[in-house]
Amino acid sequence: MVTLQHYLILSAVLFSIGLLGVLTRRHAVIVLIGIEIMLNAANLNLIAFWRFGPHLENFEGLLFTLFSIAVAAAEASVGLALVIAVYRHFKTPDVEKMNTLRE
Amino acid sequence: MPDIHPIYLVAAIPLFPLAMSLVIALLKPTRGRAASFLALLGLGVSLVLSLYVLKLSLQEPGLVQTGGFPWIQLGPLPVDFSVIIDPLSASMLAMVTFIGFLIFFYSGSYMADDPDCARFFGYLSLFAAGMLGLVISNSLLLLFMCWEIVGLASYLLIGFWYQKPAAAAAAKKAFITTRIGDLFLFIGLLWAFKDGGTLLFYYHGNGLLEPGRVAWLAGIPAPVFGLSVAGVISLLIFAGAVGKSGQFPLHVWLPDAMEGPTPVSALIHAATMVAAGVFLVARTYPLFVADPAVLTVVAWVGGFTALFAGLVAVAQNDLKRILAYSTVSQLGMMMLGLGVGGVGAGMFHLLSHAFFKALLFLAAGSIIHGCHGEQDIRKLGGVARSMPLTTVCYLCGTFALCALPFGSGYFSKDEILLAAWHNNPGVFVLGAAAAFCTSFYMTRQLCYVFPGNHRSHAHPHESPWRITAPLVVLSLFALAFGGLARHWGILEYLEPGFHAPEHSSLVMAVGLAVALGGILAGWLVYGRRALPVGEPDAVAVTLPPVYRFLENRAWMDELYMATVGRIWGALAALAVVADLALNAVTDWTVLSIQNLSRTLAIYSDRVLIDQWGFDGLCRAVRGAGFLSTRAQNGQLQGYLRFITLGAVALGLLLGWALLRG
Amino acid sequence: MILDNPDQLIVNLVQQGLDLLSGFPIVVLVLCLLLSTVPLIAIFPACFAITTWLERKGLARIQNRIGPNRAGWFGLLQPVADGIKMLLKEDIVPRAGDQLTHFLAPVLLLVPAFTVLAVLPFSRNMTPAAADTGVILFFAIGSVSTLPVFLAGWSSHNKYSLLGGMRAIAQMVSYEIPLVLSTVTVVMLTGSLNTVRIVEAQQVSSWVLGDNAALQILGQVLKWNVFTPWGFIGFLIFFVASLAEVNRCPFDLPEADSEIVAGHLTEYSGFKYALFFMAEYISAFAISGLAVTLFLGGWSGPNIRPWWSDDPQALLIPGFVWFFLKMFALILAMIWIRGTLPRLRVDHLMGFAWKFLMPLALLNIFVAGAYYYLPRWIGWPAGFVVLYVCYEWLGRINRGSLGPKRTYRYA
Amino acid sequence: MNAAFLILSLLAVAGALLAIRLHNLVHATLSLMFFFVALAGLFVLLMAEFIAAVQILVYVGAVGILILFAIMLTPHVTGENHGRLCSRGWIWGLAGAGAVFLILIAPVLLMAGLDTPPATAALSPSVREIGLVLMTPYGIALLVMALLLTAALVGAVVAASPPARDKDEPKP
Repeated sequence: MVTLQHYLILSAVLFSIGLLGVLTRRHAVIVLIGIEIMLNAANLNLIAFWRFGPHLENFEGLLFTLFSIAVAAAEASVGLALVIAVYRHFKTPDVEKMNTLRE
Repeated sequence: MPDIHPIYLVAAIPLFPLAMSLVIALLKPTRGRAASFLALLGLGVSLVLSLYVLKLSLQEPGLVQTGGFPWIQLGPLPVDFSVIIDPLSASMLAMVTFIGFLIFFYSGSYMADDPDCARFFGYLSLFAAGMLGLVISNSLLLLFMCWEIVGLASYLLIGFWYQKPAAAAAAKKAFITTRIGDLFLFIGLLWAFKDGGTLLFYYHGNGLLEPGRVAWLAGIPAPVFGLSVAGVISLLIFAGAVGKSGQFPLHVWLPDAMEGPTPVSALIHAATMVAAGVFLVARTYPLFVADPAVLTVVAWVGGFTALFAGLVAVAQNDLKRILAYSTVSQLGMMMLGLGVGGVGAGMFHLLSHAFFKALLFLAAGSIIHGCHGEQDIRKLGGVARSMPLTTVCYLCGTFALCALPFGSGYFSKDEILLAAWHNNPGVFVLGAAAAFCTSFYMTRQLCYVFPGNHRSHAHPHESPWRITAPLVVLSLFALAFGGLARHWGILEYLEPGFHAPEHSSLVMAVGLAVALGGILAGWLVYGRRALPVGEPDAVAVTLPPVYRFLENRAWMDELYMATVGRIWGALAALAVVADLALNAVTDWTVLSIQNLSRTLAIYSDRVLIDQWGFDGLCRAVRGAGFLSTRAQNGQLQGYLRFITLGAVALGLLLGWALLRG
Repeated sequence: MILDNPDQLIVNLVQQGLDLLSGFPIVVLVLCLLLSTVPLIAIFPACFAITTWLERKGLARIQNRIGPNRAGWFGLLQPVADGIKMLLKEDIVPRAGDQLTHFLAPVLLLVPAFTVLAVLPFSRNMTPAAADTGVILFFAIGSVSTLPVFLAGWSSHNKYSLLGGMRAIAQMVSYEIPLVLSTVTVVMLTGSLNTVRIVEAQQVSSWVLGDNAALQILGQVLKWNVFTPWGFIGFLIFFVASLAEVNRCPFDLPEADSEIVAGHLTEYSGFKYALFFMAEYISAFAISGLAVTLFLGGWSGPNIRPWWSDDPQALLIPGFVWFFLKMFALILAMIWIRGTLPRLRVDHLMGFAWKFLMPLALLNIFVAGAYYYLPRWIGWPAGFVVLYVCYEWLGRINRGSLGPKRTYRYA
Repeated sequence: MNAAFLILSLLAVAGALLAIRLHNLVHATLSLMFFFVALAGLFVLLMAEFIAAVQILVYVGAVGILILFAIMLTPHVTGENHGRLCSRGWIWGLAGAGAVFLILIAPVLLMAGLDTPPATAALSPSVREIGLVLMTPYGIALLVMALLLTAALVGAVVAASPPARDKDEPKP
């Protein structure tokens, strides 16, 4: 039987993988990929708590996830636009080299 | 029409101008005629509906009907959109659409040569929609939204000729100044929602303005001024009205707003929008009544504004600016009326003022139009000969404004003065003095503009019929409206349960005396002989300091520059100083460390060559610097790792707290 | 009697067959799975074969040629010949290309193309997956098909391919917006995302269940969404956007042969190429099927009750006949358009989606909302008038972005 | 049920790991898409069909494609990302991620009552029910979301559009 514990472990693993990507990768796009993975892991958590929680009829987890997906879509679009803008400025997608605030 | 519930009609009234503003914005008609036709069409439908609603309301004077639908749910509290029919909204609807229609008609000719005519009518329609929505709204939130739409339209229209720097600055000034009042209004709104639990005015006995809820609000003590919550909310609402209606000390934007096209001045900054503040107070009057102290504040602010603006108007030379100060003064009069006499007196003066002030502005526009854009009264003159029809209309407007017997202003101002006499003699004195000023500056203006010869080289000519026709219609109203409305019992209609204060011949005599006295004084000072070009003003000759004080509008703008502007500047300067100081400190630290290490290095070089102290000290200093720069290295992921560290620390703390129990 | 309801003949036969096996639930389960997938996998490739022949014949007639006429009667065996040829061809993979994704792309493209067929109601009780989220599921899975097209272009390591892939992404993402917005009207007025409910809402059930044959026929036709103002405009938007969504002419820029060889298909040959080809056609079937479901009444059509039957639900002509007839009518329209219209320029393509179709679809939503609340006799003409005015107005606004009118001296 | 969960979770973990591990950016994005799809499958297992559909529509159909588009607009058209994959100090990142993992996993393993079977629901909630809840008590959140998306749209356009050039300069 699959229980809440399994889902929580899975989402913890996924979240950590995403965090690892954010913290250790040089390429800005992979950093964004890591953020997406983290957001999805959080969504999984929300849905799992809703499914195993006592109030199935309230849909709170579902709606929260829905909003979080919308926010994530906005975040991805702005994030990628920033990656492009930053690339145009620094001529590199490497986050290590984006270390100045001026020219 | 009879089978449609009137509430739907009322809700539809603002939609027509709104739709037309959208259509004009989308179609962008290149010909001004098409845009003016569309705008007139939209407002015309609204006018017909409004008159129908007014008829319904007049047939059944006590009629109050509301209707709406829930918009959003905030926790347990619904926020509704709702509209209302009652005498207040019905009379305002009819006034706004009627005057608006005439002014739209007038603008069609006045603005015909402007290349941006379509934009003008789009804004104007938007304004009409906002104003009508404001009038019919039964919810403080909807009212606030329309209030802001109206403010936006006013901003856009003042800055309509945005190429002129003065117009752009005036638009900004109007927007920002009214925003101060709006902030207070918004706080009041939130407070009303918090303590009142609803934003609807009337809702089956549970509305904000209905006796039960008012008594409840009046029973809660507020943490400020020793007022009740009802008092504080009404004070905040009044602050909003002060901003919108140009009351002292937020009146500074209104005279500057005359930079907009003249029809805009007539419609927005004389007849309707600036009256919105007065209307708001009249609408929320039950809250004001709950705490009498607030009404006293309203009366005094109104009375002071009336006198102050009237005095300032005496020393202005711009045709429209004099009228603008006159508007401020009359708005103060309305507030005074609300403060001492109740809804009936204030609203009656609002309605009659709307007619004659719109008339005066439109006639002024006609004069300016005929004199090729000349606005300085010292350079105008002899208009009576070249523009006879406009002159007659202007005289009608002046007749009403000066409250001469049987004009519109006579009846409404008389009510206010009578109420003031009975309730608050101090304010009565202010009001009477303001009335004197009114007659005086109007006479001064007439003496400059109409008799004699032209003082400049322009050749004035009478305006076309599309401009003069609205003037004639409005003249009839300016002359007859007050008397007829009083005769038919407008006060009882506007304020059910109104009982007229005891009639006093003394008050009547005083009112007549100040009106005639002002005219007489004006005639003695200015009217006895022709005023030649370039001669200094008679008042300026006899009372130079007073004149200078008034000419510069009591230095209010300079005062604001010196206080608010100065404070802002000081804050900015302080920030610069702080920045420099910080820089100096850091520079000094770095330099001293550098110097210290250098001296030490030299010293050790000489004395303790190749000793551990030399290398060690340098390395320690470098290391410390290195460590501190490492924290600010611009490495994104470095920061992220620190954030992670923080998150881990928080997690551990949480776990520790949980384990502790 | 099983012949009482010819419409449900197949369904009832299957049901009785499964009833015989009710002792073996696992067998029933497997059979159910097979029965809802195998027909799709069998029928639609067959339709694909017929359509290739139809298209070549039709185009040939439009261009005053004869078309395939060697293999079989009227060239009917041409698809078979083509298939054999494709199978026997050498499969070439560019050496610099990405081997894995090059192989994965055609396979991945087929998956969504077939999967979306599952939500289409082919007839009463013949919906492979009657999900509550039907329409959104269709678009969700359909949106995946952008990815393999891009992968095909990218993995070929060829600039024409890559350009084709990029064009495909831009085009498909842009046209998905008017596509979905035009469906919103139907979903809004039906109050359901379920495709079966949407089809049922397009029938006047009291007339269909009644005894009057004329009313039965009318009841199955009159309430189609395409006969309402919003439905008509919605259908047009949907159809145009679906042309772009499946890269059909005049929106076939990703594979524009005069500009970028064959776009993302340049480096494909043999059977992989055939798979692409098939996936494209099956997507076209699927999206036409959805258009039929949403706007053209789905399986309902001018139909009467068989005279020998007492069952009020019975229908003489099976629903799927109507469904396929309407679907093929749309496919023929696509072929006709391909034979008639030249290809768009790429900036016009984007401008058309964002500046014309999207605003029109948004306005359409408002019109649909007003239509719902107004009495029919006002809403119907007023809707058409408003939408026509909007159409003209958008056209006038967009005329500026077309550039100066070109003249061709010798053409 | 068990097998489906196992397969999908393995797919998800593998997809996520490959997404941050692969050198080739396009391959990484592709495996991210597999991760998204696997997660949608898990949502279906959790009876959130609608969310699964939205997940595929938004993540696979839009976000993934957007990432590919962004990669194509940077110099890595071939997707090859030569050179070091990891940034300097990656070991600290690894330690941080490990620590976060431990903190997340500890309560899951230690707390009681997490291994209860789910409450039995006959069906996943219908779209109509979700829609009603979304429009009434969550109406204000929906409005805020609309505002946010509009702001994001404008922000993305502004951020990604090239800096304005001078009017005098001729257009390329």
